[in-house]
Amino acid sequence: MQTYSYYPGCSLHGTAKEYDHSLKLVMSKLGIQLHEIPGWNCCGATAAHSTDEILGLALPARNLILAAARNQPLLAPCAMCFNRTKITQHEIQNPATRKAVEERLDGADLEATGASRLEVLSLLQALASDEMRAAAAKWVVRPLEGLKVVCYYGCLLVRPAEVMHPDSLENPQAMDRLMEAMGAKVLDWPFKTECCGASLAIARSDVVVALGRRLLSMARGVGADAIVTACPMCHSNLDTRQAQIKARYGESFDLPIFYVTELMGLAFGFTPRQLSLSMHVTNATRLAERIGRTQG
Amino acid sequence: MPETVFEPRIVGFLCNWCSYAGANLAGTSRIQYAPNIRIIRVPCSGRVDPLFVVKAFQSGADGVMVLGCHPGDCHYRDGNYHARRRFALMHRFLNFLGIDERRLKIDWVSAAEGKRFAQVVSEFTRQLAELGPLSAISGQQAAVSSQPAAVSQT
Amino acid sequence: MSNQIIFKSGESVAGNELLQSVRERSGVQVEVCYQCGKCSAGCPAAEFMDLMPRQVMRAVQLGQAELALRSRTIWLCASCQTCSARCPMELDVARVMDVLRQMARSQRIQPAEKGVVLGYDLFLESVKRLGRLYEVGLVAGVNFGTLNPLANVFDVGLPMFLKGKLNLVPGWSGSGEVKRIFVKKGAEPDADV
Amino acid sequence: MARIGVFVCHCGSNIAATVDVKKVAETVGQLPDVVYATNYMFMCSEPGQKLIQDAIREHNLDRVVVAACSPTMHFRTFSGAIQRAGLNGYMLEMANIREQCSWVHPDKAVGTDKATDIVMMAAAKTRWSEPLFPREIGVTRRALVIGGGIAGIQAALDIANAGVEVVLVERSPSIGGRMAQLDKTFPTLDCSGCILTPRMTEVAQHPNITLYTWSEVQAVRGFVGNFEVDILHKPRYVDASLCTGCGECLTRCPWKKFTSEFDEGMGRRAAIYRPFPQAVPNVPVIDAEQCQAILSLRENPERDKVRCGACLKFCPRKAVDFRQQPTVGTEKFGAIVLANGYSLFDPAVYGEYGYGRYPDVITSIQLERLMNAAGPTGGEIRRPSDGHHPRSVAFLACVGSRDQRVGRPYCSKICCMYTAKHAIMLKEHDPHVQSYVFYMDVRAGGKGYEEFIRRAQEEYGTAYLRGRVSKVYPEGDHMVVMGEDTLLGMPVRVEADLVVLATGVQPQPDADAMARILGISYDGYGFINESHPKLNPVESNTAGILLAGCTIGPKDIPESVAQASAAAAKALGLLSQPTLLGEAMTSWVNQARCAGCFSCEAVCPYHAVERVTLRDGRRAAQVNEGLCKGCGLCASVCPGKVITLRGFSDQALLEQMNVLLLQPGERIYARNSL
Repeated sequence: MQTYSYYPGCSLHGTAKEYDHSLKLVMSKLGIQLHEIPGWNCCGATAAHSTDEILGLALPARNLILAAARNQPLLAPCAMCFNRTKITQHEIQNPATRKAVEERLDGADLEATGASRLEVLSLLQALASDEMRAAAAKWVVRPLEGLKVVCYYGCLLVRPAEVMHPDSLENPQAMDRLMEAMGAKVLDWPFKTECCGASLAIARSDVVVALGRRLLSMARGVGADAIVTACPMCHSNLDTRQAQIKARYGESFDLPIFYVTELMGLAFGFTPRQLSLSMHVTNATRLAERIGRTQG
Repeated sequence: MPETVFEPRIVGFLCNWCSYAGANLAGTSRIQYAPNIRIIRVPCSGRVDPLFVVKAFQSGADGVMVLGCHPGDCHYRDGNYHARRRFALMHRFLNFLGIDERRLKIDWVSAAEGKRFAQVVSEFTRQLAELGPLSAISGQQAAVSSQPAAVSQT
Repeated sequence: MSNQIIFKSGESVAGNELLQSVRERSGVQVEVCYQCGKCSAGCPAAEFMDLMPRQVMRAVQLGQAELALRSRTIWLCASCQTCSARCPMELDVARVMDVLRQMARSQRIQPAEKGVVLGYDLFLESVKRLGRLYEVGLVAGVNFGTLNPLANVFDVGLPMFLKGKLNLVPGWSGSGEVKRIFVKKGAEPDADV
Repeated sequence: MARIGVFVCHCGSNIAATVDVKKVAETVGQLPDVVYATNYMFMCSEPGQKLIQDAIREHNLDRVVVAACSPTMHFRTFSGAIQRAGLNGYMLEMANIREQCSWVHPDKAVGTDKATDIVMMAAAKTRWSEPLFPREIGVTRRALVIGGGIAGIQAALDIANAGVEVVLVERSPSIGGRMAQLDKTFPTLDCSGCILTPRMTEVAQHPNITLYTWSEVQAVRGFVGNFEVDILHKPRYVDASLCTGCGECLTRCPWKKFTSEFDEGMGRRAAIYRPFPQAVPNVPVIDAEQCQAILSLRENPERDKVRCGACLKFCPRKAVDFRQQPTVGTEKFGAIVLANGYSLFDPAVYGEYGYGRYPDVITSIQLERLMNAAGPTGGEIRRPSDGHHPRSVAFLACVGSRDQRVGRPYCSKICCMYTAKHAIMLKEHDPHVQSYVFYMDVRAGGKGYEEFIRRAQEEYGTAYLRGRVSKVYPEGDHMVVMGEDTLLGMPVRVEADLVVLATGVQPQPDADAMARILGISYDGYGFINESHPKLNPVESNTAGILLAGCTIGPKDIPESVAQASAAAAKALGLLSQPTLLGEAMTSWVNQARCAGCFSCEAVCPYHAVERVTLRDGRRAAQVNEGLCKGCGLCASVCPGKVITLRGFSDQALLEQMNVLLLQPGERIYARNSL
């Protein structure tokens, strides 16, 4: 049975609890065990690498060391955590950088501990392989028939390509294929990897609101009932900003934003309650229940 | 030991069609490089007899370069392939003579690679400076004279 | 800041200090940028910037430190890396922005986007103290710092709180270790504030 | 002892600036067998050459060393000079103290020191020089032209009009090449077909031209004046001798839905087709992969009745032959002109432009087909998605040009011009169209070119926006083009009904393979190297193989035509000689000492080594000097060292090392030569 070390990151313990919940349900269904790394810390996100390069690498490095202790692949469902952790592994290939980082960590050895080599997976990488997709498809009891979605990958899961290794930089397919396997109607749209401005979320909500609106109107434009994402930043930006967008531009979208695991959960037959869809700021339960009903 | 004052003496065999033209391009493009190399023009890297290389070391060269056309581009169809095979063996033979095989450099420089020529030469010079001078190996005479036949069977 | 650039006799443009140190710290050969503008064209935040990302690169090429480090642009960069991904010269523009932010901080330059910087500091402060992020503290901090106490509170914060997304009580604060990761460096991030 | 004369050139300041030429001459002058050494401002000049000739007579020199530029530059010059003074042309050595010394070593002390060594080595080499006499070889008075585009057509016509027999080989079903696909040509806007088709028919009817279309060059043997070429004739499945080109078959073929290569996917064709109406020859070809009759024969070659067969049924001359087989012919030529043209960059590489993902993003060559009156839309510009006439069109320049990321850092040269042409033509087609051109720089060097660009902007109101586009995406019924106006420093968003990608010029995908077949060298992209970029722009570095058109690099029609004529002239010059001088620096076997192991025979790339039986019955190797190209492989593998490569003998090469290396530290002139 597959076992992963699990790095939820701040979001999945806070603003993205529902991601955490749905993720765990889906994983247990797929027979994947998760071991949360004890005493993990924040990856530092944009704030860290914008302020001090080494700090931005040392924070994820500490988690890598903790995870390397039990030698299993590390699952980082938060796109930001995943991105920073992978970048860290990439940057410490350079001996000088590694040395600087190690000094910050009381001289911990990133090579010896295996931190530099530990396999790190995003949620999509963990679930979207052909085998996993096939396995997941077997558990579908309530196909998402008639649900029209667009998949939103955002920045962190694809860039930089030489580190994140997406199946495609401008038109990735991993999530699309996975959602199709869940029976959803996946629509093509041009903003799969456009930025939502998350890192400016608090200080410049005007920017975030503008970018969010651009994404939402395109999604609606192509006829989507909902947007699917695998990134807590993207999710909270799109999910929680719709009121601000309405206030600012007078456009109300009312477009539910789902985590990829939430839709998988629905397809697997979990109820909106079990998946704590009620935590969404933009009502997602209504649409979720409709899917249920169309199945009769 | 970068601060060494030792200036290695390098003999470079350059094929007329690619590498020699590449060296000329480095000149016309005014790309500077280490002056230590002395160039001997040959029609093809395949013309370079392993004997020459041994003689060069014997006469006190610190390093020898054989530069030819990139594989597939040989002006004489496949001369550079012969050279490549031959000098693969040559490296082993040098070790046997007690000569560090890094002192013999086989590389490909096309007529369009003036910049690359300069880089290859400077890099090789730097490396030899680190290896230091090659002490005379006249003691190996016997081995040397019996060598060409052995190596030429490519 | 005067509105002209003067190159003094004997001065080496390609050798200017800003360009050298940016290249050294980022490993990006800024001098080869040929100003095609593809970075700015695809930048999601470009319309809010004072300088186009391309112009920031230009400023670095010409050693115009003031222009680059005092710009809003470096702070409005969302690190989405679209620019780096598409640059025809394979230059990591986002990395340059990163380095410029770091330089601005270490040189104590008054950031053109106070809120963003304050956000970073409080974020890091939270991580430093608690090992993890404490959103409520962060939002409150930024709002009071930017003299805009109620920004995002009713339309975003409150709903999120009601949905149980915001923990009023900070979570795990286990790690002195994490604190030391900060302490180790010469100039602490919050020392700049 | 040899009597060597050494002549050190200043080359103005090119050498003298960083090499103490006087000192070099003095130093070398002290070598025992150097009887005369001097220096002069320009050795290659008339007085310079005279100086050498006088010295030869005065000091009766038997060997000459000219220390100046590269032998590839001036060996011929000085060789001629000493011949006029009565010496054999090969008693000359050039010491390359310019390209390989003065230009790369700014320090005068270092330069002088190295220059001295180089001259010493040259002097040492001449000691082993001997008079050489290149043998005469016959010339086959026929030319092969590879590629039936405008360059190949022009070269073939020029050669044929000079009364020389030409074979023109084209691998597609018709000649005409890229130019045949074009609608109009810049900057005159004359109709491409109207000026091309007469030339095409001229080729077809010319008594001196044999045209092989649907054929490919497979192998090339031999050398200048005497090439032997294998040409593959692919089965056309239509007997050209019977076909009248009536075109009945094209209309009768029931399978009409295949994408037309010639129309770049904008149009359809049948399984039996003719790339375009004015095709030359006007004989259709059957696409074997798509023809039911041929496929049925593949399943069962024995069957006597094929599937379908409509074309044959309705052919008035019964010219269709489903059972045709490929054939290979071997022919002899004296010279070859390579004009195999170029291919266009595949823009799908740019995910951000959505080519292949969005139907209304097309390439410039596709637009040419849409504009062409003989094209799939009859010259009506309708966008692929819904067939509407676009009112707003965005052009993206430098797609696959000047881009490190996609491995195409060079400028494709023609895109600026053809894009301006397209903007103008669009306006001509529909005065309501607004065109936008996203460019990085407008490169319009050429007669009437800049004026043409200005017209596009001033008379036709084309909006030029300086900046590279980052992304193209659909929104509603139009495309959005995201760029920056770098002149204003502002993001621009253009809503376009149609987006046209000006794709760059790149070598044919199999350019390198072709080059290997011909034994000529090519650059990192696959463009063929000229033997000298300035002074031999249409010669490859293999004698007798000439180049024309975009096989060398991006260029426009007038340039290609000019080059084709230049290549033709070079070919004619070569073919007009009754005989050619062969390679003088060839190998010879000292048969008295040859052990007959034939290692040499095994490595010779030209099969120039023959086995002979000597009078005493021993078997020995012998080199056929007509075939020998002087690579010296045989000499270096000969275990007994009994093979000598004239001009590059073991002694000559070793002697250079000796003067250089023996007695470390000491200057060579202190010791006697061997």
